[in-house]
Amino acid sequence: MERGTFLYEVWVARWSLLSGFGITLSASVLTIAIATLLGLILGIGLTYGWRPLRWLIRIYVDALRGIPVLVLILFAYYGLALFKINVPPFWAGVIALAAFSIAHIAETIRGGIESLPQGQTEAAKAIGLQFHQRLAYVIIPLATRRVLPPWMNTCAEIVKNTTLLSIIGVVEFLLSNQQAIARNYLVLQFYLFAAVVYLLINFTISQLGAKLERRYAHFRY
Amino acid sequence: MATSKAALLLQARGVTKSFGDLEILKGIDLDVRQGQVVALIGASGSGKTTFLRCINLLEEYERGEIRLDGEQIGYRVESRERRRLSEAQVSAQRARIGMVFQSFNLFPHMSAEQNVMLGLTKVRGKPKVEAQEIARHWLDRVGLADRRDHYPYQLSGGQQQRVAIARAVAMEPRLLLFDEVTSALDPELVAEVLAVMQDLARSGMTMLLVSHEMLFVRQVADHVVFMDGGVVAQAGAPAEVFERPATPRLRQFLGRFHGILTGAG
Amino acid sequence: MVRRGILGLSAAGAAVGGLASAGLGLLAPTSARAQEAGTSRLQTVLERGHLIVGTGSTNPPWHFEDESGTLVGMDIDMARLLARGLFDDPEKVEFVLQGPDARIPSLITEKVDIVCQFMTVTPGRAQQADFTVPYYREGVGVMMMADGDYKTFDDLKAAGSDLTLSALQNVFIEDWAHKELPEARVDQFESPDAALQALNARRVDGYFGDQSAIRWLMQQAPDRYIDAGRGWMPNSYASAVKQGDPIWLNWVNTVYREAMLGVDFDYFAASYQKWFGITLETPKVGFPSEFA
Amino acid sequence: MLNYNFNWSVIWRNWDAFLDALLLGLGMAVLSLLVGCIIGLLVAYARLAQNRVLQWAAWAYVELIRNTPLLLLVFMCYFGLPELGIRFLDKVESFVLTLSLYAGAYMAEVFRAGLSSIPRQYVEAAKAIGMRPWQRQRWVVLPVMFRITLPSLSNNLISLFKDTSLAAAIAVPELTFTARQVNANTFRVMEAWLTATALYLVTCYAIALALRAVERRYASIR
Repeated sequence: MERGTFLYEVWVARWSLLSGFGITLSASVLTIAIATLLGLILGIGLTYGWRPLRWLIRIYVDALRGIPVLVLILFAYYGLALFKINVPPFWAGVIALAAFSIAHIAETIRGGIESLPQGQTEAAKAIGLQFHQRLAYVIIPLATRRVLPPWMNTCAEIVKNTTLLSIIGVVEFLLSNQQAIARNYLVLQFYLFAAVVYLLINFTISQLGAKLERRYAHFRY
Repeated sequence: MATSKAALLLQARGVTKSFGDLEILKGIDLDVRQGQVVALIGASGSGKTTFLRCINLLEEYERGEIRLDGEQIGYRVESRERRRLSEAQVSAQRARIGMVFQSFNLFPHMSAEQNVMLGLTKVRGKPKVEAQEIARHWLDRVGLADRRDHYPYQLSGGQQQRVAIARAVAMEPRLLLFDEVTSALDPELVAEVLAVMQDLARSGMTMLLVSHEMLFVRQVADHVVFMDGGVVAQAGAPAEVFERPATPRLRQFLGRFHGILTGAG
Repeated sequence: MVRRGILGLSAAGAAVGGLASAGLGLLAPTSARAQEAGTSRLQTVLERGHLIVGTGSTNPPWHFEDESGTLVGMDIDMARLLARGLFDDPEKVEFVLQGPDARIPSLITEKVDIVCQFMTVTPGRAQQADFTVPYYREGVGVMMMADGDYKTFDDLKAAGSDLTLSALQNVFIEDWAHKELPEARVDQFESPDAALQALNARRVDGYFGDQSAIRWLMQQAPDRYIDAGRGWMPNSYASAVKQGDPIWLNWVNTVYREAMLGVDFDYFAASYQKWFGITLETPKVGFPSEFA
Repeated sequence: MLNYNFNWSVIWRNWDAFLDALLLGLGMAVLSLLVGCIIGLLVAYARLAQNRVLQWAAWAYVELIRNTPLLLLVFMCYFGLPELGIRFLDKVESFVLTLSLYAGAYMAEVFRAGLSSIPRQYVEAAKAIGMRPWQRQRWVVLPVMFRITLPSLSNNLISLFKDTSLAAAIAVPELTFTARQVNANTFRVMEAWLTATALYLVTCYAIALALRAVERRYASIR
């Protein structure tokens, strides 16, 4: 391989690209995990919560969905420092991404639960299940099927949004590509390379989603 | 009313139609003369609606021909090969045939008046003022003068169907097709629609209708066609078809309406 | 030793703590304070056994990662010089990577002992932190593509308002550009990479930045760029420490001064050669030049 | 708890810059939505077309764009297009182009769903009064689809407006850029970001309200 060709430059930058890829993946996985867990809790709170709690969550959800993720990331990075919270850029990014995605997932969960036919809940009540039992055995399993497609969408969005971390200097996959470009000026090649990699990640997610959906396909009502 | 001496308006010969392997129409022959009211009756699945839709080219048919005023609908034969007409030609032919649907199919984004005006302005190319005048005339005629600015969702089923009839009639079609136009209506709304149809029939409009309202058919139709299994099983004047059914199938079919027919007839 | 908040694992604990404290009190500083009240930072650092330095990682030749991923550059050399002076071991430094805006806050909140991060000395900043003696005199300049429309500084001047420059976002950057090119438009980017990309993509006519950076870039790709050959807006780069600790400040100043003029001159001169391509003249013997 | 003294005079001094930035962001979002709608409509029809090649090309466009990070697309357009000799777009135009292509992919999906959800009967009714194919699309299918898709249209406008924040990465002076600029110039971190955030929130809310009024106006489909 000759110096200056695309493949050679990828080889030279392999460790940096791999580490960028690792950071993209870890940021995505962490964000998805945090956002799913807290989003689920907020979503249930949004549906069944005590009224003032519901309002509070509603305000959070609506506000977060009205602010660009980039602004949230910059805010987390610059703003949290003022509270003397020592947040390195990576975690500032994850916190901001998660805060944003929580709002989306909470809204998805609420939609999923509210779309369930009343009869299901009533039937569960009729056989004497308590609230947490109804939630665990009836509502969540049934809502899962409804929620799965939008949840997979949110996951793909999260992966795409991790590129914004590059703006606060986290060397995730996009920035590792840009660093390579800064060395070798192969602008289009590296950007296309990056696009293909993101495409593959998101394609994997959608395949996984389709698989999960098939597994839950027997929940028809 | 129209007699057999009136000019032949619609002529169908040997119309066949299949959906995949299933042959729905197995060679339909039918004549409709100017001013006639012809009713198609028969069990569901006998091909009545499909045949009606073929006339307006909402369905393609494989063999046979349908002529309106002597002109073949939808196809032309060129060196013995059947070719479909262009969309523009088909559209022009459709404009001469009106159709009223079971599910009304009013355009949901337009008021009653706009629904009626649309074809007049876009297809007939009439100026807006004139189209509006015609629309108002027909809405008035179907008893909806006060509803012309209402949107479909603001109208009852019977009112919607009357607007749909006005929309079809306003185009001054040579022939008006009615496809089970009262089937989707609540019983108490059926009468208002039938009344409008009867009014049209009296005014000399040529009509071909598929209906399960046997009493109405018997009173209004000049000619009744009983379809069974994709063929015309019996046809004739209402009195003849209803009182002297030739086949057990027709007897059986009419038996279901026995109460109504004898009760009123 | 580099502490950074990237590949999660080591930072995971800290961040979970950060999350928890964010939820609880919004204050509790998560890293141990670098200094006990009443004593000098010098004492604290010696007791701790390593120096904590705030710096960046994306600005060659000052602080950046080389191809093997090691943090290198002029600022890094200065920090290692301090570690050597403290512990006789240049490796006993912990680098805290931070953005330029974090330089003063991290000193105020005592997250770091000293900032070595191409810091321009200004009277305003001097009110919030104590600067050491400067170790570089910077100026700004313009770099163009070798095959671009503009070849000389006069071309740039003649272009007037048609000229667009890219620059790293900074407080004074537009004013500084306008001192010599009053009509030029300045597109400000968040990262130096992006600013340089804009030039590479010929989105802008010139890259407006520190002469040190321009010199470095020209060394890296000699045929690609040309230097407009004009420098202006002198400004001094120095390190900074928290205000009110004369012992610590004086110690750092001593090390820096002796690097430039005394016992550590060879180390300092080697760094200058390496990062700026500048060969320093050996200080004359006899009367100390700083008082000359 | 928070040892930070707010000083809002910085914001008032830069108020014009914030308003200009807001208008620029809104302008870019609206323009991108309009262009995106045109692209989306063409692509949606292509996806529903009989022609296999057309179908496939439309599918590929939608999937490629939707699965690639917007920031990457922004950089590709801004830094990459000049490599291909396309130099006549400035930074704002290049961003609007990117955002339009992005919006196009999302609108294509919205329109495709809208078109497929229009009951066949409306088209038949239009056929029955003799309307030609393009007349049926123009007077029946498109107006109905427009009303069906109106809510997604407003959601997309809000998303696009938020996405204009990425233009800051290529030095377009929109809200995020301005906030960062004010922040860099004055070190008033909180004031700058709170102002930007509030402006984003209020604008998104205003867009939602305005479009909800439009939806009510066109609410003839129930």
